[in-house]
Amino acid sequence: MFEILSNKRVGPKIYHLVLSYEQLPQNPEPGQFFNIKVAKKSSSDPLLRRPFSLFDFDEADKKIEFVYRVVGRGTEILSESKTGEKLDVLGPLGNPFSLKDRKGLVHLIGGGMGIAPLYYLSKKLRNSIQKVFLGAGTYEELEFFSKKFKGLDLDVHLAAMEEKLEIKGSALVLWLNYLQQETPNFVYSCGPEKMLAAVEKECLKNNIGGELSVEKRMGCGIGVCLSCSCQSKNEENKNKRACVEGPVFGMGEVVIGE
Amino acid sequence: MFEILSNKRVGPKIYHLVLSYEQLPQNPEPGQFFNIKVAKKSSSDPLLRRPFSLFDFDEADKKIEFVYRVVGRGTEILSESKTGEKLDVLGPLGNPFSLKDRKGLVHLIGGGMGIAPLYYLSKKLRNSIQKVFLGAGTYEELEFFSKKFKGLDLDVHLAAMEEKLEIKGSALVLWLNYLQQETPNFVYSCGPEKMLAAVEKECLKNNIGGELSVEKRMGCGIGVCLSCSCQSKNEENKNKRACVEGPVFGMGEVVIGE
Amino acid sequence: MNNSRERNKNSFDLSVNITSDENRTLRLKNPLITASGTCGNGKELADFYDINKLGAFITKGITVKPQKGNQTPRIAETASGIINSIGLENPGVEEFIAEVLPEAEEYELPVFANISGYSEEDFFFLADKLKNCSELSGIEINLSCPNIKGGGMVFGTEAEKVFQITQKVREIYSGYIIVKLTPNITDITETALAAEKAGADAVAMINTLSAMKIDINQQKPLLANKFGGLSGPAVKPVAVKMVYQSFEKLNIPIIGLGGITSGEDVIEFMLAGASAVGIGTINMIDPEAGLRILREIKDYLARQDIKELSSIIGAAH
Amino acid sequence: MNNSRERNKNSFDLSVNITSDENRTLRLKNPLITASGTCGNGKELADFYDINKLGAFITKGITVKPQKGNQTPRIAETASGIINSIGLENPGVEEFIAEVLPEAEEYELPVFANISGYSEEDFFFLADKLKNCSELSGIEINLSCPNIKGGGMVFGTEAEKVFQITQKVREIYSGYIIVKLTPNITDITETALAAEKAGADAVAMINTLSAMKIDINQQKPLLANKFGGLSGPAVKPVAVKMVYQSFEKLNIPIIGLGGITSGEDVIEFMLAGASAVGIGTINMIDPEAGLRILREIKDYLARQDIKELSSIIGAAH
Ligand SMILES: Cc1cc2nc3c(=O)[nH]c(=O)nc-3n(C[C@H](O)[C@H](O)[C@H](O)COP(=O)(O)OP(=O)(O)OC[C@H]3O[C@@H](n4cnc5c(N)ncnc54)[C@H](O)[C@@H]3O)c2cc1C
Ligand SMILES: Cc1cc2nc3c(=O)[nH]c(=O)nc-3n(C[C@H](O)[C@H](O)[C@H](O)COP(=O)(O)OP(=O)(O)OC[C@H]3O[C@@H](n4cnc5c(N)ncnc54)[C@H](O)[C@@H]3O)c2cc1C
Ligand SMILES: Cc1cc2nc3c(=O)[nH]c(=O)nc-3n(C[C@H](O)[C@H](O)[C@H](O)COP(=O)(O)O)c2cc1C
Ligand SMILES: Cc1cc2nc3c(=O)[nH]c(=O)nc-3n(C[C@H](O)[C@H](O)[C@H](O)COP(=O)(O)O)c2cc1C
Ligand code: FES
Ligand code: FES
Repeated sequence: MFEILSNKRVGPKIYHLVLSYEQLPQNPEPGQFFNIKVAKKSSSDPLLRRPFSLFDFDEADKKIEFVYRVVGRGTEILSESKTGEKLDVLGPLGNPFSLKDRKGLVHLIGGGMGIAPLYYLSKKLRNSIQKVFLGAGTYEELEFFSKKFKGLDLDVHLAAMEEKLEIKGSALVLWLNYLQQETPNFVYSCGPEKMLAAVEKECLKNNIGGELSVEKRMGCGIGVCLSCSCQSKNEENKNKRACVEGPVFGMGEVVIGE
Repeated sequence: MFEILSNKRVGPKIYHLVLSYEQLPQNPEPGQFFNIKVAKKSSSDPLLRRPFSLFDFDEADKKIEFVYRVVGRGTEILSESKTGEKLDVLGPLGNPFSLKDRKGLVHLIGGGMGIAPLYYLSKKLRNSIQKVFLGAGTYEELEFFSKKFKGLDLDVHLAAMEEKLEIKGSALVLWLNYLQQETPNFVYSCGPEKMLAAVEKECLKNNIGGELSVEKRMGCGIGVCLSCSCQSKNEENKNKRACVEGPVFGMGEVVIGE
Repeated sequence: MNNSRERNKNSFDLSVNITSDENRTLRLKNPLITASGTCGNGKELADFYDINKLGAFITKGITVKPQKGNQTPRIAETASGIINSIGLENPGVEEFIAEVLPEAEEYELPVFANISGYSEEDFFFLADKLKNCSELSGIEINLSCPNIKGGGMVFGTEAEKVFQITQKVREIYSGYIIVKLTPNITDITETALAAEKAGADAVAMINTLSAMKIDINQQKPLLANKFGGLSGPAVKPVAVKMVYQSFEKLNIPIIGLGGITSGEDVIEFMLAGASAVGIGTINMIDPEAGLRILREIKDYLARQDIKELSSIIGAAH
Repeated sequence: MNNSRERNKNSFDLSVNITSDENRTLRLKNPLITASGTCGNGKELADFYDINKLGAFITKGITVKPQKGNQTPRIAETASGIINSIGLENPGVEEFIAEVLPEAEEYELPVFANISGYSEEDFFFLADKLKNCSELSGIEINLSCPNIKGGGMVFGTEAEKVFQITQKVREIYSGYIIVKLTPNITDITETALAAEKAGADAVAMINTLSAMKIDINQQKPLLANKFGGLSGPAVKPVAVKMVYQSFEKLNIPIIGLGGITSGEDVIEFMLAGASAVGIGTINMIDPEAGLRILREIKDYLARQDIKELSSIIGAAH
């Protein structure tokens, strides 16, 4: 069981959840996710766990952190959970971002809650020169993330759909602007499927390597149910499970956008 | 919404729940019950409310109190609820104990959690000489109740099935002993159906007036579903709803014991 | 902006037309209909709100003779659902006409009597008894009761029986007829079509799913009657599917029900093809549900910028 | 006392005999069988515990040809349940035999292949392919798939079809045969009896209930496939009832499933008449469920002072 250390609102409908754990099967890596049960032990509704990407991890203090947005009943119940409550959390799960020998210029592009998994990734990308592109509806939605990334002393660029920051528009458009000036060695991205599809297209076109973290509706998160199948792009008739072979896929690995 | 002021363990699996309210449709009377929703707002399980008898009521401080035992998942969830949480509570419901002109010697007989509704009744029975017979499995289960009743300066007699208090046995046996010495003017009783049936038989035989509070599985608690029907003893083919015409019935009013 | 939304709420048109035959036009001011057996006869809910705010009222099931109903326990809770085996407790049609209907007279909303039978003749007898009751806007034929003469099988599981009973009732009763169908069947569109062909004005689906719960400590069925009917949120996905499929085949309106607890659920049923909906189990848990659901429907319409609720009927097809 | 209880736990006999024909005796060390499609092919769960602790393993459904399955979303959550429309994604029987079965060889528990078909011939073809696979203790015929040749109706809804398919498979396949039945039917005892008569060794019930969910914001079905199958705690009361009723008519063992999440649920199914049980959806939520459920069964036996689990089969009748 994991204990809630804090569960604070950090933006419109956005919460920052900090949990302490006693033990984990293994240390989580950036891009992995945890599957959280929000129902009380004696309640069977909501039935499924809810997947959330690791936002931050602290081995010394035995803490894992998440940032989530309230979108439905599961996240609503989660947002009402209080410090001291116990949560049934399964993980770490899934295929993480690859980190080895990632040198040179790296672009991180996060849209909406897709920003969450990029933070711990950023922390780990010590050998790279990072440029971070973050987008959301409003600055309020970005504020918490922006501060965290800036706390890492990174080159952070912000875009919002409803107000002009660096630009008025999406993280994608912002990034595409930069792409005209510089070609990164590698791109990491997470966000809405349409954005991922566009990022992927651009990278494939320009021969930029990269990885995408996709969100699929999941039944189990552990590979048993095949709810999260993504069609493989290379191997005809082969599917890949977003929960095991993903959520992080290489560029061009699976069909993005359903 | 009602707010939990406290929810403390006061015996083995027994909890004392104190709620504050903003307004009630009317002041509750002894013997009435409230129907409490234990599931979170966005959860549909457990679906039904749980009925609990009023244990105590304080109009000045706007407090209502309950004592309940954890027997299944609903009461388990309730027992995990913390001070400050809000509860969806419906009531007061049901037909209360009658109080008017209750003079002379009154016996109160409570078995197990059937003791709960008798406390506020006792508080209200100012014009009577009260003798209170309480029974349960062990003294531990009675301790909280015993102290509360003794706090009213009443003549309290205790029996437990598993250890010798005044006797080793049930509240019923204890009461039957006293009945050989004195005949009360009126009897109030709540507890297991078998006990109620025996109390009723004795009262009818000896022409003692009285009232019983019965527990029936309830769907709605407001009279719409007919889950709680009790067969009327006098009117053939007539049923009475435990939630509206009861839970308090006169002696001989409905068939007790299913 | 919030203010203008608030103001707008009153300008939504929640009314639905459930007419299938010109001779029996019926428009409800909103799609909410009380589901039989879960709202008593209205009096009880009236303590909580003005039930005239609803679209229509359906009484609890009545039979030819008074019924004491089944032994208790009559109700068991299951995951997001309940199983009931009330056993049609009711005072019989005579007393219903003498005592209950006069109360219904005061309601300002259409009232339907839900009729149940243990033999085919029961339905005909009841239809005949009720045919001149002006308090009623119509009747709902509950075809989920066991056919005692027919060996205990439920009437509603055979399309032919549904057709025969409906047709005969149609001959006897000239008012609005709803045929309420059981979901315990391989293909509900067959019985639905049979009802339509026989002259029903609308079908209601679903009644409860046949179910049971066992008390593992006592090692016996929890309900005194062993079996009962499952209702509540647990059954909603089954009900929505049946409505959706029936909508593709039927021409008469469908009253959708099964597990509705919110305005969103009502919208789901209407998108699937329901012209009106029944609210059942939720009334037992949240007596003010009717009012809340109406509010939630308006919220949805405001959010989606829809003026006429009826425009969404079947829109998910 | 607690100590002696603890000690006693190991002395409980959890084994169940699901033999219906002397030529194919089968005793499981406990009644827990993985439900097809909810446990992958075992490897995944093996990360969480030693699946050899279970009574038996049933693979996910395999078909003649490889299947990519349906479009996503393939899963929707409902009240205490889920609707899935995976669409039988699987590598086809050839690859199953070449790749999956060799892994199953290492398991120390009986393994069954769950076979699905889109035509009757599919089942016969699969039975034939698998008949010499010594890794298998038997096969489970999934009769809940749509019969493409037969117009999309599910095979399992007609007793006659169930009889024909089972009988032919029985001729081809000499090992243990489980026939898995659909609950989307008026009377499941008819198809269960048909399977028995045709030579099935056991029936498994229930597969999922036909269901759907509509996305009210998008105003269209949430699942890409529109419809799917409902499973999880929501359906348990329906499943228990079907097992209970079938137990009164059948002579072969029943494998009960649908919504089991706890040892108590297993007991409920066994009291209703199941000789063994399938655990499905719960594995998706709680991968260690199998182990926990075994513990809970033992707790129950200790509480009730029962030595042999199999003594409670059908005890609620
Ligand atoms: C690998 C992965 C990582 C994620 N990480 C984050 C994160 O860090 N922060 C964050 O805010 N959100 C994240 N999400 C999305 C998050 O899981 C959903 O917002 C959440 O499950 C919604 O639950 P709900 O009960 O509030 O919504 P409901 O709509 O009530 O949920 C109903 C069902 O749909 C599923 N569902 C709904 N929306 C999504 C979605 N967008 N993606 C997947 N399943 C969904 C739910 O899990 C549930 O099974 C992640 C999703 C995945 C797959
Ligand atoms: C009018 C009335 C007053 C009551 N007052 C008290 C009280 O003051 N203190 C107290 O401890 N208990 C009281 N009870 C009993 C209490 O309602 C049940 O113990 C409680 O509902 C059990 O819920 P559960 O979810 O823990 O049990 P579960 O067994 O999980 O409940 C399943 C279903 O059965 C019903 N149920 C289970 N046991 C009972 C029971 N004994 N009586 C009625 N319904 C039951 C539940 O309400 C629920 O619908 C009262 C019951 C009634 C009818
Ligand atoms: C307690 C109870 C009593 C019911 N009685 C009747 C009845 O008399 N006649 C009838 O046609 N349906 C009856 N029903 C079925 C409901 O009207 C409705 O079809 C079913 O419960 C599904 O809707 P719900 O999930 O909203 O409750 C009853 C249901 C419940 C829960
Ligand atoms: C994701 C998923 C996939 C399934 N796949 C199959 C299958 O391939 N073959 C089959 O016979 N049943 C399949 N089923 C049905 C289950 O085996 C089981 O009968 C049903 O889910 C009811 O049990 P449960 O409520 O414990 O899950 C599947 C169920 C789920 C949830
Ligand atoms: S979510 Fe079950 S296999 Fe991926
Ligand atoms: S509990 Fe519904 S009528 Fe009494």
